[in-house]
Amino acid sequence: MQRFIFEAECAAADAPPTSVFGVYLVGPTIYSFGSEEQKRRYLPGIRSGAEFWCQGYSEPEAGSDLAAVRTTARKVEGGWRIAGQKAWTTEAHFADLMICLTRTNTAVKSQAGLSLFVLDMQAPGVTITPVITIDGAHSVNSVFLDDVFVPDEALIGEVDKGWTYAKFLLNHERTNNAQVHRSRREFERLKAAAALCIGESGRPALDEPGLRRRFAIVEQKLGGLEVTVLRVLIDQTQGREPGPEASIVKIIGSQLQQAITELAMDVFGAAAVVAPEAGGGETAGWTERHLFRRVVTIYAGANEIQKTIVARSTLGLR
Amino acid sequence: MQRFIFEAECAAADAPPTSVFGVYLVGPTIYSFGSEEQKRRYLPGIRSGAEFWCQGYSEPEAGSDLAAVRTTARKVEGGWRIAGQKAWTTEAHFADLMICLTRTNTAVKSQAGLSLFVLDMQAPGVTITPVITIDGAHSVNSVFLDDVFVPDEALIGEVDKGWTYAKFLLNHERTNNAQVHRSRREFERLKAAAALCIGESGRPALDEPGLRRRFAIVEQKLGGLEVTVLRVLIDQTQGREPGPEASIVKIIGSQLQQAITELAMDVFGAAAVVAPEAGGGETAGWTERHLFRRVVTIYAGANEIQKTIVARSTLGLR
Amino acid sequence: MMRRSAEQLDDDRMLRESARNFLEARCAWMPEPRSAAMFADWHREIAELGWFAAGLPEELGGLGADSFQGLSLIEEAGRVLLPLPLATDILIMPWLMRRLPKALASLAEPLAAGRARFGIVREDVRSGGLRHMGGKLSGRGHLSLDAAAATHWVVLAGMRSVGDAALLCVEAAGAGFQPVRLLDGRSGALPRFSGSEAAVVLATGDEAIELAAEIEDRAVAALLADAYGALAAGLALTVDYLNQRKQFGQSLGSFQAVQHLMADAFCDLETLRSLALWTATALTGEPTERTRAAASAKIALGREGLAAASRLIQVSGGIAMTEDYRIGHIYKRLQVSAALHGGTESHIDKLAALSLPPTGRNEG
Amino acid sequence: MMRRSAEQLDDDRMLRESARNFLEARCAWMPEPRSAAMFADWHREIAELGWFAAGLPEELGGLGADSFQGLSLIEEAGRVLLPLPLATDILIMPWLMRRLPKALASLAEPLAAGRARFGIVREDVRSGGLRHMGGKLSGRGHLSLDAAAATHWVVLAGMRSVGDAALLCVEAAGAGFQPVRLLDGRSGALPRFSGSEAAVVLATGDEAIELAAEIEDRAVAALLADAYGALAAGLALTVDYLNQRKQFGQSLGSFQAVQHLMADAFCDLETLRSLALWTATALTGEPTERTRAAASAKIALGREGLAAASRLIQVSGGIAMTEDYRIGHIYKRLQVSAALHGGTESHIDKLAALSLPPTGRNEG
Repeated sequence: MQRFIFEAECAAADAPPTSVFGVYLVGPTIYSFGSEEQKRRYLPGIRSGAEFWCQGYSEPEAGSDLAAVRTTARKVEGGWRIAGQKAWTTEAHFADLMICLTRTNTAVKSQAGLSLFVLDMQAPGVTITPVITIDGAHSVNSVFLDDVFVPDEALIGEVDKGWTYAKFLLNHERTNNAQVHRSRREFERLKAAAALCIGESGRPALDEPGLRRRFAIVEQKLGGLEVTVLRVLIDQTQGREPGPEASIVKIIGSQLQQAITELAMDVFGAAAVVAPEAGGGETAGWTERHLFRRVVTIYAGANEIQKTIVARSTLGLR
Repeated sequence: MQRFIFEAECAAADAPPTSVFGVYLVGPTIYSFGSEEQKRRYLPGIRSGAEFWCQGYSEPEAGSDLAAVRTTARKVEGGWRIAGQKAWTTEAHFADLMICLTRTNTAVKSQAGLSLFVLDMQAPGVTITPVITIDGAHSVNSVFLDDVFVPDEALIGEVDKGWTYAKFLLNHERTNNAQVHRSRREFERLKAAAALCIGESGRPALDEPGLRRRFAIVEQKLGGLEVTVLRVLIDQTQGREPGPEASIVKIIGSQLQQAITELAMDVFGAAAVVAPEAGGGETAGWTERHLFRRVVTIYAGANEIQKTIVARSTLGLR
Repeated sequence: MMRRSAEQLDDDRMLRESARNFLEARCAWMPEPRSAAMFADWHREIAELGWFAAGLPEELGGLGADSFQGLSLIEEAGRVLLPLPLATDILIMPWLMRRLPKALASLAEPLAAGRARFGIVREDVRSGGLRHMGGKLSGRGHLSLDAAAATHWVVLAGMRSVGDAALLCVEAAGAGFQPVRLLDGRSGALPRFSGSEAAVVLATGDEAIELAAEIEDRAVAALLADAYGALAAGLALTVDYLNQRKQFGQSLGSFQAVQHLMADAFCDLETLRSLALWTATALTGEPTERTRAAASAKIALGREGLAAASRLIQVSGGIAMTEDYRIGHIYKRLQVSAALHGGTESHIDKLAALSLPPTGRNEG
Repeated sequence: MMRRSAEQLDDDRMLRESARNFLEARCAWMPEPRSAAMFADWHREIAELGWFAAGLPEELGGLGADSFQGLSLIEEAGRVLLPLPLATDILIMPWLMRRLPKALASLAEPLAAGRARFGIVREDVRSGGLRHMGGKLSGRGHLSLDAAAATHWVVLAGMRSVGDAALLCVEAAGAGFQPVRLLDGRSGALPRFSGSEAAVVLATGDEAIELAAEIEDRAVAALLADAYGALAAGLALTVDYLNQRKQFGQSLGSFQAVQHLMADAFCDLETLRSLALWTATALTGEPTERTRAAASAKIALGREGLAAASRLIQVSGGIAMTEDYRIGHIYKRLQVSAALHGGTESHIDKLAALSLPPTGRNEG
């Protein structure tokens, strides 16, 4: 709840987003499952922002299906050797540490036999290759792990229990992925821009009836999502962990994030398809955001996966 | 192609729809698979409209899944005894004859082991029970078949080959189910009504910007469907049977049929939720059509089934 | 809603449970229409349960229950598709009596006892609106869900201008209406006034407009609670059906396409619920926020609500097309609700006007 | 299109196959941007293949090919996301030269040979439009896909009133523009006029308005052919990918949710195709029908087209988010096309005006 208000204020003030992986994902995992030593070592750096984290879950063959993780950790004297490839690793090129999901037991299949490690991005054997995304920008990477050594203390919780911890982390990610504050802020900025921007007919874009209607519908859906997120948070403050209903806010939130930039493209018209170095001004950032925004229905458990979870876990269909 | 023009003219003149099952479904089936004797006996009555047909495919446990048909035909001296229950039988209470899908081989499963018969609705053992639908009307029925005797000549084509014939019939039904002429006619009538009808704000409904936009989008989709149906018909005139692409016109056509009556509900507003005996006037018929219209995405192979067919057969996904 | 005390939450739960028990025992849904005698019995029993008294302030003999409790009763009634309109007597009149005690106090005890029943009459712009001039009321009212069975009408006249605005109370016995049967089997009325009706003026001018706006928003809140109840019950029914019914050798509920349609329906339902909760909270707040919430909720009823009901029909297949199955009736009830108190498109216009910045354009 | 002779159909097929062979051999899509020298080579080779001559009438040295053939070349170029704009030289100029032989005949041979290249400049109402007064052209043009590389510009000025309307031909060498890089990596231009450009008047008044309307509709037909080509190739690529790629132990293509998204994409694609075909047919027909077809098609590009591309991204997952994979580029190309020659919302307005009966309202 406090986080909801904190984020609402941050978004309204256009503060740069805090490091998502550290504060919202790694922090809670270490806090919940890490050793006392790990808490002492890592939590202060997360809180202060001194250490930057990335998330080593996805792999080329394991996107929404984490059970297919192939990166292995092999027990050696005093620690483990990690080998494999991580994909879609956001901000790996800025990160000091990775929370890394690996297979420690190749005998068992699927979810069992996975473990979580803390991995130093400066360690020998770590190679980061940039992946340029649809928006022409570099924020995600492939990370190659070539027999990277991690000490025994790098293991989080117990061996082969990584799936339990990862699921916990993914649930956190989903709630966070509703992105309701960012959407509200973006939407208010879009409204203000649309009131000034002249549409194709020569009227302000916000006077075009079709656009007005679409703005109103986004307003309605965003209003609904804001309350739904609050409902989830109230559940949390009453001591419950985010449950399957968190999947709804990810589905609706991601659709809404896309609806907002789609609307922006129609508000700005031709100006929005001119690449940034030439455009600038009111459309600055919208175009790239719009392109990259296609990812939100794919990552952190594609919406199709989320719907299956809702149907099976929440509704009990079988 | 001639049929396309014929139907366009019929719809434009508000002619009552011709008997769908006889002319478009049973006729082609008997023409293609029936014996010479069957053609002589039944085709003239279909052409003249002297005999009215119903379709006995669906059953309580076999809606979109015809392989689950349980009605059996048991070989007896000089013919067959048919026993079981047919569901969703449109106009059975007016029909002279039924084209009846039955299981003749209970040893094999699913599609194999089905046969098609012509069944006289006046025969002993036929009981028709009306089913009142969501619109409060009676057009569909349950038909109970209590050891109904049909002679050997009633079998269409070969024993246990009924699935092949039924599939042929369903393909015809799908093309027909695009209902593009009916949609065009309905839509033009709705436009005319909306130009006169006063909306909630006191302006003509057709001046409400939200409704104008929705009209334009239906116009665009309907225009697209008209051409798609023409494309399918051109394929047919070039000697090809309606193939899997016919599934698209059913999907799009059914969505459009629903979009038109949904639009009508918003055009007429409160007047449309007043039941017909009191309402009348411009809304007459729209409300019941709107309610019953929910069936078009369900019957003749639910749209979900159609999409699976498109994905597998047309696109080759596996 | 958002932050209720543990005690309040306990009260809420008990109220809801007793309402559900009563409704399921006495008013369980069935496809056949019920008799007028049955309606009268129900209304009497509901009055005895204290549903109409609950929201009245203590000085008028009530319990001072808040809107949440009233809305939860209405939601429960929605679950069984109760054909009896309760919203005005539960959610609107107790509040209006608190706002206008002088004019309405004498009707509080009859309301609580179920002897007085109220109906809301809005003006119908399509047929020229309602005018109150020189003490005479003339014109036609919009389709009203509760005017037919009411003893008193609360009439919203001339609300398009401050000079004409008048909120009135009219004895139904002296007023005329055309009874109509609604799409979902409920009864409605198209009121009309000839100038001879005895009308008590409750408020005029700005005050009338403010009260009318709140009446409309409360009516929307009630429609939403009703729709949510109906849909939530329908969703549960559908889950059971899908897990039972087999096709192609599997339960229907195991098909991914069916699961995703149901997930979509659930998202729709939760959006509806969230906006209903926001509206409920906003009833005690600042008028612009309240109306923005209500407009959002009403749009959700027309869009997400009808979409959810359509999806329930789609996944259920043929059975949902029959008059004997509950899902079709839920769809029809929502269709009626979507048309009452302003249609979806007009609420979209309203929300646009309330939430978009001005552009300096000239409105036609 | 609808009813072509067997001979025509054979011609069509051969033309399309040779175009596809050339484009796949020489201009196959790759993620890296190409050099200006490469563009010049391609343009020369395409001229040698006779693509620009094909549509010219025989008396101007052409083959008299019809719009269908031109559109099939543009569709094939769309399949490889050719970054070279061809539509004006293939589909618009040959037709315009036939319509205005006197003024334009001398440019026919240079067009056919690839020495003359044309760009369309529309006025940009947002920045005050284009005026042609006293022989001087002033104002700003809308974003143009082909003006940057053109030798000649066809300028549509003052088209909002008969008195101001002028269709002009301007030598690009003397005219200024701001070069811009487009979202999808192609180049564009924002033309501007200072009054000193040498402009030949091709038509004025009603004739200019009629010609401009047809130019716009032809430009839309070309955008649609391009979009259809791009999407059809993308759909085929995606089917292959989904059948190969495994998740949860099955091929992605075997999941019902994925199958249904692809079926939806296919429905979108076929709607786009049907409206593209209608527009192509209507190019030779009556102006109102032609513009109605083109408006419908343009709406389909912005709605069904972008929806289909989004669905292809969704089912492909992460890979489609990378710059190295073709599907994202298809999405970007369609996004650019949707913004050119009138956005989706303005075509919705246009289609409403063209297809709805009058109501006697006063337009603001």
